[in-house]
Amino acid sequence: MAKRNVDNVIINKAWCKGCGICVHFCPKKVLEMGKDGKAVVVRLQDCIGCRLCELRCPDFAIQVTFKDKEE
Amino acid sequence: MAKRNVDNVIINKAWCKGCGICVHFCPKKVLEMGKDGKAVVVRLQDCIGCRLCELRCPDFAIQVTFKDKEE
Amino acid sequence: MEGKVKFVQGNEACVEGALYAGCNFFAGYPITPSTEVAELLASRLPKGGGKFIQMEDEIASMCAIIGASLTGSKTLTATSGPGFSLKQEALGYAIMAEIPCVIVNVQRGGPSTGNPTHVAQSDVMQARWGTHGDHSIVAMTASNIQDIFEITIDAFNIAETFRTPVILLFDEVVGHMREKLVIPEQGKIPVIERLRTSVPPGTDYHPYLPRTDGRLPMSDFGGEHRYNVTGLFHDMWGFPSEKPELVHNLMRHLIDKIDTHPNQICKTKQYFLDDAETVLVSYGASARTAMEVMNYSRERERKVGLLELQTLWPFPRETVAKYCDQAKRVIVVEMNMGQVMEQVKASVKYPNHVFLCNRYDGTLINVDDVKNVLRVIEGRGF
Amino acid sequence: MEGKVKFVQGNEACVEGALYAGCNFFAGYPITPSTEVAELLASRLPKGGGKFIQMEDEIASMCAIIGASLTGSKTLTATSGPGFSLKQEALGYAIMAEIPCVIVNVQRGGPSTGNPTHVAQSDVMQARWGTHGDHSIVAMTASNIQDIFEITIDAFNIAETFRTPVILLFDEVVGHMREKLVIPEQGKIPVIERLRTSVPPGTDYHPYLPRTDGRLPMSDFGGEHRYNVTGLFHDMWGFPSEKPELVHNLMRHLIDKIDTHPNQICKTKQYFLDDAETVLVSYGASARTAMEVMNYSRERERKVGLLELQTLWPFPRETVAKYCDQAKRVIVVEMNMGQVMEQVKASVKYPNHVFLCNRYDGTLINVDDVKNVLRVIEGRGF
Amino acid sequence: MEKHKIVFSGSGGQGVITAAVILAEAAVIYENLHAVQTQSYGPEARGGATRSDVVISDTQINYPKVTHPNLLVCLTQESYNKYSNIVLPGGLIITDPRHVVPNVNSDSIIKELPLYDTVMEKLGNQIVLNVCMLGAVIKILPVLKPESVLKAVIDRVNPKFKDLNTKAFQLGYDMVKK
Amino acid sequence: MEKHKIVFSGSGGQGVITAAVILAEAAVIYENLHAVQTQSYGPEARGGATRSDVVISDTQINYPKVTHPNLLVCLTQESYNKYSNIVLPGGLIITDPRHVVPNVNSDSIIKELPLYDTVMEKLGNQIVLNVCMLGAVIKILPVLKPESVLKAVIDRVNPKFKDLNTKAFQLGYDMVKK
Amino acid sequence: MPVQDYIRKRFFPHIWCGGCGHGIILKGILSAIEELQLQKKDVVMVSGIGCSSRIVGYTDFHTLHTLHGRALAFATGVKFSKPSLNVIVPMGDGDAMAIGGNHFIHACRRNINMTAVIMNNRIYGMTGGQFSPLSGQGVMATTAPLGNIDYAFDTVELAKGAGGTFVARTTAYHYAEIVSIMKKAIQHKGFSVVEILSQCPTYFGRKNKMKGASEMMDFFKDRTTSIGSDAKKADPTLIERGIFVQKESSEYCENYDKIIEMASKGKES
Amino acid sequence: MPVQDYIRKRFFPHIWCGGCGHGIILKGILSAIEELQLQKKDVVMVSGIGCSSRIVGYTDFHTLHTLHGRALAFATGVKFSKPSLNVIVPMGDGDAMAIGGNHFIHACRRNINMTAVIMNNRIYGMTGGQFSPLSGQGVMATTAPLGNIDYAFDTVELAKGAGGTFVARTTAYHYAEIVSIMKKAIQHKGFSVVEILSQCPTYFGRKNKMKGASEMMDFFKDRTTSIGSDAKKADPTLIERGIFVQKESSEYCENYDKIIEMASKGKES
Ligand SMILES: Cc1ncc(C[n+]2csc(CCOP(=O)(O)OP(=O)(O)O)c2C)c(N)n1
Ligand SMILES: Cc1ncc(C[n+]2csc(CCOP(=O)(O)OP(=O)(O)O)c2C)c(N)n1
Ligand code: SF4
Ligand code: SF4
Ligand code: SF4
Ligand code: SF4
Ligand code: SF4
Ligand code: SF4
Ligand SMILES: [Mg+2]
Ligand SMILES: [Mg+2]
Repeated sequence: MAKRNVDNVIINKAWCKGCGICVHFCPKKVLEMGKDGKAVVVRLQDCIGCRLCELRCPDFAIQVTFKDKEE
Repeated sequence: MAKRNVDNVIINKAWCKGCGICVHFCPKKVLEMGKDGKAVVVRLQDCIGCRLCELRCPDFAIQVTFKDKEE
Repeated sequence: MEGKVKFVQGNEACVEGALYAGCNFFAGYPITPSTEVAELLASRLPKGGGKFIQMEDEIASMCAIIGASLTGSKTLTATSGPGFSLKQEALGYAIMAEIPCVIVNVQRGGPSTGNPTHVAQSDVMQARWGTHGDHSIVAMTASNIQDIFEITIDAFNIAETFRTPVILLFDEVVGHMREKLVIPEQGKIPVIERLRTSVPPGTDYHPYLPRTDGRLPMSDFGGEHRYNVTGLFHDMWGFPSEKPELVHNLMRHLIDKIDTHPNQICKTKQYFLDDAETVLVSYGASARTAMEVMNYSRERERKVGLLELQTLWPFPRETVAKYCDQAKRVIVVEMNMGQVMEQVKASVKYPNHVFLCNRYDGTLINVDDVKNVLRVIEGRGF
Repeated sequence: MEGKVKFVQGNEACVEGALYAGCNFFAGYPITPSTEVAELLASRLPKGGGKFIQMEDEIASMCAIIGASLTGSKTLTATSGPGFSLKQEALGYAIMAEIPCVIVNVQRGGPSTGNPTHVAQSDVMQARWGTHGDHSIVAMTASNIQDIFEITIDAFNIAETFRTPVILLFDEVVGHMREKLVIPEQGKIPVIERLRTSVPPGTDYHPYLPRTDGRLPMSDFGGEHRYNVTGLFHDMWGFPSEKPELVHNLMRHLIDKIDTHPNQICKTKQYFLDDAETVLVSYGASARTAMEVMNYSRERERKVGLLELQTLWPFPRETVAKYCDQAKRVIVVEMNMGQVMEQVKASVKYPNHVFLCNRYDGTLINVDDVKNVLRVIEGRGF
Repeated sequence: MEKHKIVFSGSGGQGVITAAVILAEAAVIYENLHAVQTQSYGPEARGGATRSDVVISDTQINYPKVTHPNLLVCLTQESYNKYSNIVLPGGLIITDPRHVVPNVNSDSIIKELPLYDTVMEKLGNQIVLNVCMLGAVIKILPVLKPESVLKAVIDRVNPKFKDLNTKAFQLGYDMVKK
Repeated sequence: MEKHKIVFSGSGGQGVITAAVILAEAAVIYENLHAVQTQSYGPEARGGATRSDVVISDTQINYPKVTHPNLLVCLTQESYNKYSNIVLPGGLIITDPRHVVPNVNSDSIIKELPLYDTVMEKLGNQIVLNVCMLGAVIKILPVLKPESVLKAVIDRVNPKFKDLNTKAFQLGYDMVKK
Repeated sequence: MPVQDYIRKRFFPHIWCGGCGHGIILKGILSAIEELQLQKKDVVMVSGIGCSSRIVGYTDFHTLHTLHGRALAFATGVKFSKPSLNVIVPMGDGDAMAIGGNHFIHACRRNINMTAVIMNNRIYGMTGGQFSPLSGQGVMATTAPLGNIDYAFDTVELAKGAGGTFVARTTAYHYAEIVSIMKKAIQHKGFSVVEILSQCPTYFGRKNKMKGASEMMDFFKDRTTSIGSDAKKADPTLIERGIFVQKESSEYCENYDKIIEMASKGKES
Repeated sequence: MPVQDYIRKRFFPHIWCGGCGHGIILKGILSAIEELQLQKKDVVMVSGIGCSSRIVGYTDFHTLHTLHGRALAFATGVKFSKPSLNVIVPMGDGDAMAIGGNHFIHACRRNINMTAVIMNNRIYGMTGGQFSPLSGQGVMATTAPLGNIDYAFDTVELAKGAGGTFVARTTAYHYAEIVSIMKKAIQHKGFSVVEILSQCPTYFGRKNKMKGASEMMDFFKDRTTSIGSDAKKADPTLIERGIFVQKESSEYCENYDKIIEMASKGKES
C-alpha cells in the first residue's frame, strides 16, 4: 500500500482500555503499550496510514488523520 | 401376491368410524361402506389376505384372520 | 344505543371493539378458547390495511405486539391459560418500557393444560402477579357481548392514556356465547389516540420523563426522535441505569401512574345496591348467574343487590367497600377458589361478613349454587 | 452443630443442601444472580454419578427436571426473575401432575430485566400466583447460609412428601453473601426418600389415588407399573378426563394436600416475641437488618421482637396472627412494595396496626430505614 | 312471551351449532327479541356429542345455559342418551328415527321426524339437514315467524345455495302436520 | 473484640474479592470467629469498580454490608474516589500510590503502600498482588493472626503456587513498619 | 405379541376423527416396537399437546403427555436421567416445529438417543385448522382465509441443518415404510427424526378442497417418491421419502458417562 | 458522516472489557450503514440481552434493547408494522441460538426483510463464561469444568436448513469483510443472517488458555478462509468465511401487501 500522507495517529486515552490489538496488528510497529497500560504512538514516522489500528480498535480510541484531507 | 388362506375379515363396528380408507385401498374390492356408515365385507371370497385394510385402518377396527394360523 | 346490529360471540365482540378502537396490528398463536379472536382478525385486519401475523408461539406474539406498538400501531394479542403463562416475561417488559398494548386472556380451566374447553375464572391473580418483580397492571372483564365490545375499547383507551399493557380477562362462557351486539357509528364512543410528543425534531426528547399530569408522550420508531427502549431500569432517555435513586423513582412512577387513577380506570356496575342487605359481588359469566339470583330474590322481596366488577386490577377497593360495608352479608360469586373474594375481604370493614360462592369444575356456576350458599349463610341450610 | 466447616456463598450452601438431600439431577440455564448454583453443580454432580445438563432455556430446564423426576431422580433447577417467569407454564404442569422437584429463584430487581445484579424480594407473589389456574404452592426462604443449607433440605423433603414442586425464594444478598456453613454428617438431618408404591407388578396401580393420609406413592418410569402422566385434569390412573365431579375433586386435592398441613410445611423463627410491643416480620436478607434493629432496640429497653418467616407459601397465617395480634404495632420489613405486608394484614386482627418498611432501589434495606419507620409510626417523626 | 329454552344436539358434522345460531340470530335481528346461544364441545376440538343451547325471550336473559329445555332436538343416539332426561316434564323431543331409537318411558313428548331420509330423498344433499330441521322446529314450536328464521338462514349461506336452503327449510316446515 | 468492618475495592482483575474471601474465611475457619463477606458488581458481569465488604466479629453478624468501614483498601483511583468518603472518621485507608493519588483533606489515615511495584520487582507476577496486600493489611490491622490468613491463602491456591503466595504474603507483611 | 396388545383398549374408539392419519401412525410405531421386541417397561412415550399428542394415551408404555411444544425437553430429562429407557417422542407439526422448534433443533444438536416422530398434517388440528409452519404457501386455513403466505420449513433440511444424525421421512400411506424406518430410528444410537406425513381430513382436507382421507392418502402415494428415484428426476416437485441422514456420532449420555468417570477419579485423588 | 457520528458518545468508554470483539463489530456495522448512506431515522436496531446486546445503546438510531433471546420476535413486530424501516438485529450466540433459537429459525423461514447479526464469541459473556450452543465439544467453561460435551450448531448450516435466503460468516479480524458483507445483507430483500466470530478474552480466552484478544484475533486470521479456497481444500478443518447463500425469494411484508390488496377488494364487493 502506498504510504499516504499521514498527519497523526491520535489515541483517546480516556477510551483506550489497553487491549493491545492496535499494537499487535500494526504492520509497521508504530504503536506500543505505554506504562499507563494504554497504547502510545512511538514511531509515527513509520506509519503508512493503513488505518488498521483505527478500524480494529474495539474502543473507538484511535483516529488516524491525514494531511491530504482525503478522509 | 399369492392368495393366502384367508379365514375372515372382521370389522369391529364399535371402533370403525366409517372413513372408507379400507374400502378405497382394498385391491380386490372386498369391502364396501354399509348403510350404517361403517365398513362391511361384501366379497370375502376375493380377499387375497394382503392385510392392507387392517394396516391402514386408523381405528384398529379391522382384523384379517387366516386359516393357516400363519399369523 | 343505535348502530349496526349483529349476533356474535364474545370473542367476536372483542374483535369488533378492538377494530373500533383502531387496532391495526395483531400477533398471536392459536389456543382454545381464544382462537376465534385470531381467526376473525386474520380476515378482518387486512381489509382495513391492518396487519395480522401468526407467530411461532405466544412469547413471540407478545414481543411482536410490543415492537409494533413502538412504530405507532395499536396492538393486540389473544391467548388462554398456558399461553398467558408464557407471555409473562414479555408482559413485564411492556410494563417496564411502558408500551401500550392489549392482551386478551379468555380463561379456561387450569392449572396447566387443565380443562381446555371449559370455563374458569382462575387467572385473576395471575393477571396481577404473573410476571416477576413489583408492578401495577390493569385488567378488565365483562359479562355480556355489548360490554365486551365496550370494555375492549376502554382497554385500548387506557393502554394509550397510561402507556401500559392492559389485560382483558374474559372467560370461556362469555367468549363463546352469542348475543346481540350493537356497533355504534365511529365517533359515538370516544377513542383515545396515542399522545405523541410535540418536542420539535432536533430538540432533546425524553421518552421517559413524565409530564406533570403523569403522562409520557411518545414518538414513533421511524420518526424524528431517536431514543432507547429497554427492560432494565432506565433514565429519562431510556438508557439503562442502576442508580438507587433512579430505580426507586421509576418503580414509584410505574406503580403510581396506575394506582392513583382509580376513577379513570376502575369500572363497576351497580344493581339494587342502595338498600341491599345481601350484596353479590361478581364479574364475567358468573355475574350473569348472580344477576339471575338477584332478580329471583327481588321478586320475592329479598333485598339482594349486585355489584358487578368490570375492572379487576387495580382492584376497585373503594367502590367495593362503599357498597359492602353497609350490607349484612357479601357473597362473592366466581369460578375459582376465591381469588376475588380475598380482595373483597381485604377491602371491606367486616371481612367475616364476606362469603364465597364458587364452582371450579368447568361448568358455569348456576343459580342453585348461589341460592344454596345464600341459604346456608342465613342459617337455613341447603 | 458438628460437621464439616466451610465458608461459602448462599448459592453454594443451597448446592450443599441439595446434595445432602440426595439431589442427583440438575437442568438449568444461567442467569444472574443464580448462576453459581448451576456452575457448582456442574462440577459437583458428576463426582457422585449425578447428572448436570445445561438446557437451551429456562422452559426446557423446568421440563427436563420434571421428566427426570419421573424416572426417580431428585431434581433441581435454579434461576432468577426473567427465567422464573418463563418457567411458570411448566411449573403449573408439575403442580397438576404432582411431580416432586425443587426450583430455586435467587431474586433480583424487577420487573423485566430490571436490575439484574441487585437485590429484591419482589417475586413473592409471583411464586404464589405466577402460573395460570388455581393451585397451591410451597415457597421457602432463609436469611443466612446455614439456614439456606437446611431449608434446601426441607424443600426436597417437602417435595417428596407432598409430591409437589417447592420453590426456594432466595435473594441476591443471601445468594452471594459468604458466611460459615457447617455440614453435618449424612444422617444427622433427616432426608425423606421418595415414597414408592408397594403394589406388586401386574396389579392395578393408581398413581393418582391418594392414600388415606393424602399421600400418593410413586412408581418410577422404567419400573413395572405403566401409567399416564398429563397436565390435563385426570382420573386416578392419570388419564385425561373433564368430568365435572372429577375436576372438582382433583382441584380440591391439589389445594388441600398443601393447605391442610401448615405444621409440616410452615417454618418460622421467633425472637423476643413473648413480650414484644413492636413485632418486626421479615424474611431473607431483610430479616438480618430487622434482627440488627431488634438487638439495638432491646439494648435500649424497647420491646421489639422479630418473627422471621421461612415458609412464605402457604402463608403462615396462624403463627403470624398469634404473635401479631398481641402487639401494638407490626412492621413488615421487606424489599418490595409490600407483598408480604398484604398477607400479614390479611392474617391479623388489626390490619391497621400493620406497617410497611421497605426499600426497592436495589440496595439492601438498612438499619436506619427500619428505625425511621419505627419512629414515624410511634409519632416521633424521622 | 314465555322464555323458550331449546337444546340442539348431535355429532360434529351435523350443523347443530349453526342451526342454533340461526334460530337465535333470527330472534335478535328480525324479531327484536333477546336471545343467547351457547355451545359445549369435547376435548379441544375433537369428537363426541355436540350440544348447543338457545334461550329466547322478550326480556333480558342472564343465565345463558339451558338446564331444562322445553324443546330438545337429538340427531344421534349418543346425544339422545345423554340429554333426553333433562327435558322439562311435558317438554318436546325431536328425533330422527334413522339415528335414534327413543326410550319408551319418558314423560316428554317425542316427535320422530324422518329428517335425514326426507332430505336425502328430496334434495339429495345432507348438508341442509340442519336447515330442514329448523323448518320443522319452527312449525312445532312457533317461537318466531318462519319468515324470520328463513331470512336468517339465507343471511348465513352462500348465495348460490339460497334455493337449496329455502327448499330444505320448507321441506321441514311441511313435514310437520299440525 | 470490636467489630471490624473492612472494604476492599479495585477493578475486575485485581483479586480484591478473593482477598476479602480469604480474610473472612481465615476468621471463620482458623479463629472460630464470625465473619461475613459480600460484594457488589456492575451490570451483570462487566466492567467498573469492584467492591467487597468483610465484617469480622466474635458475636453474630446480622447486617452483612459495611456502611462505614474502619479499614478501606483502594487499588484504583476510581474506587478511591467512590469510596474514600465512607470511611469512619479516624479510619484507615490503604492505597497503592502507583494507581491512586489520594485526596488531601480527609479525616482518615492514609497508608500508601507500593504494593504493585514491590510485587513486580520482587516476584515478577502481578497475580499475587492481592495476597501481598493481605499481608500488609493484617500487619496494619491485626484482626487475625497472620498464620491464620496465610493458611487460608494456601487453602485457596493451587499447590504449585504455594511458595509464591507465601512469599507475597510475607512481602506485604514486612512492607509495613510498625 | 400382536400390535393390539400394545394399546390401552379401554380408551378405544380413540378420540381422532374418522380417517385421521394419526391412527395409522400409532399402529406403525407399535408394529416397529413389536418387531424390535422391546419390553413395555423399557419404553417411554413422551408427547406434547395436539391431536397427534393424544397418541401416547393409547399406548401401553410409560406415557408422558406434556405441554404444547415441550415434549422433547421433558423427554431429554427422562432419557438423560435414565439412559436405559427407549424414549419415543411423537409430536404434531405445530407442536414440534412452531412452539417446539427450539427444543427440536437443540435435541438434534445434542444427539441424545431418542426418536422424534413428527406427525405432519400441515395444520393445527386440535385447535381447529390454523396454518402451521409446515403448511406452506397457498394453503387455506382459518388464520389464512385468503391463502397462506408463510413459507414452510422442510423438516428434513432443518433437522440436517441442526446437526441431526438420523433423518427420515415417510407418509401414513406407506405403512411398511413407517415400520421399517421406525425400527432403524429406534435402533439408531443418537437422536433420530422421522417425519410422517399424516392426513387431517377434518381441517386440512376440508379447507383445501380435498375430498376425504382416502384422497389425501392417494396424494401421499402419488406425490411422493423414494430418495433419488427416477421419478424424482422426472418430476422434481415430488416429495422424497426414505432415510436422508444416518451417521455415527458419539451420543450425549455416553459422553456424559465419561465426564462422570473423569469427575469420580478427580474425587479420589 | 464519519462512523463516530453514528455513536452515542456520552456512553463511552463502553461497557465491554478491553479487547472484546464486540466493539469492532459495532464499528463494522456502523461503517456499512454509513456507506449505504442510510438515514439515522430509518434505522432500527433491536437486540436481546448479553454483552453483545448492549451494542444498540451505543448507536444513534431507534434502539430497542429487549429480552434475552427475543430480539427477532420484537424486530418482526417492528418491521411488519412499518416495513419502510431498516431493521438490524445484533445478538449474542446464546441470545440468538440457545434461548432464541426458535425465533431465529422462524425468521429464516418467514423471510422478513431484516438483518440478524450473530456476534459469536462461543460463550455466555454477560453471565460469566458458561458454554453456549456454539462453543463446541472440548471447550472449557464454568458449566463445563471438565470440558464441554455438547456439539455446536453450525450457524450457517442451521440458517440454510431453516430456509435462510442470505447467509454469511466473517470474523472480528476481517474488518473490511464485515463492512462489505453487512452492506449486502442490509440490501438483501428478505431475511439475512451474518455470523461474526468475536473474541471474549475475559471468559472464553481465559478459560481456554488463549493469551489475549490479539491472539484470539490471530486465530480468526489463521483458522478461517474464504469459501471454497485452496486453503480449505488443503486443510478441511478451516472455517469458511463469505456469503454462503444469497437467493431471491418473495419477502414477507410484500406478500402480506398482496393479502391486503385482495382483502380490500373483497370488502368493496
Ligand atoms: C402454550 C400453548 N399454546 C397453544 C396451545 C393450543 N394448542 C393445542 S394443540 C395446538 C396445535 C396443534 O397442532 P399440531 O401440533 O400440528 O398437532 P395436530 O393437532 O395437528 O395433530 C395448539 C396451538 C396450547 N395447548 N398450549
Ligand atoms: C430469560 C433470561 N435468561 C437468562 C438470562 C441471563 N443471561 C443474560 S445474557 C445471557 C447470555 C449471554 O451470552 P450471549 O448471548 O452469547 O452474549 P454475550 O454476552 O456472550 O455477548 C444470559 C444467559 C436473562 N437475562 N434472561
Ligand atoms: S486497540 Fe484501542 S483500546 Fe486497544 S490498546 Fe489500542 S487504542 Fe487502546
Ligand atoms: S495506520 Fe497502520 S501503520 Fe499507521 S499506526 Fe495504524 S496500523 Fe500502524
Ligand atoms: S378404515 Fe377402519 S375406520 Fe375406516 S371405514 Fe375401514 S374399518 Fe372403518
Ligand atoms: S386383506 Fe387385502 S384383499 Fe382382503 S379385504 Fe383387506 S385389503 Fe382387501
Ligand atoms: S382434527 Fe384433524 S388431526 Fe385432529 S383428529 Fe381430526 S382429522 Fe385428526
Ligand atoms: S465478558 Fe467477554 S463478551 Fe462480555 S464484554 Fe467482556 S470480553 Fe466482551
Ligand atoms: Mg398438525
Ligand atoms: Mg456469547
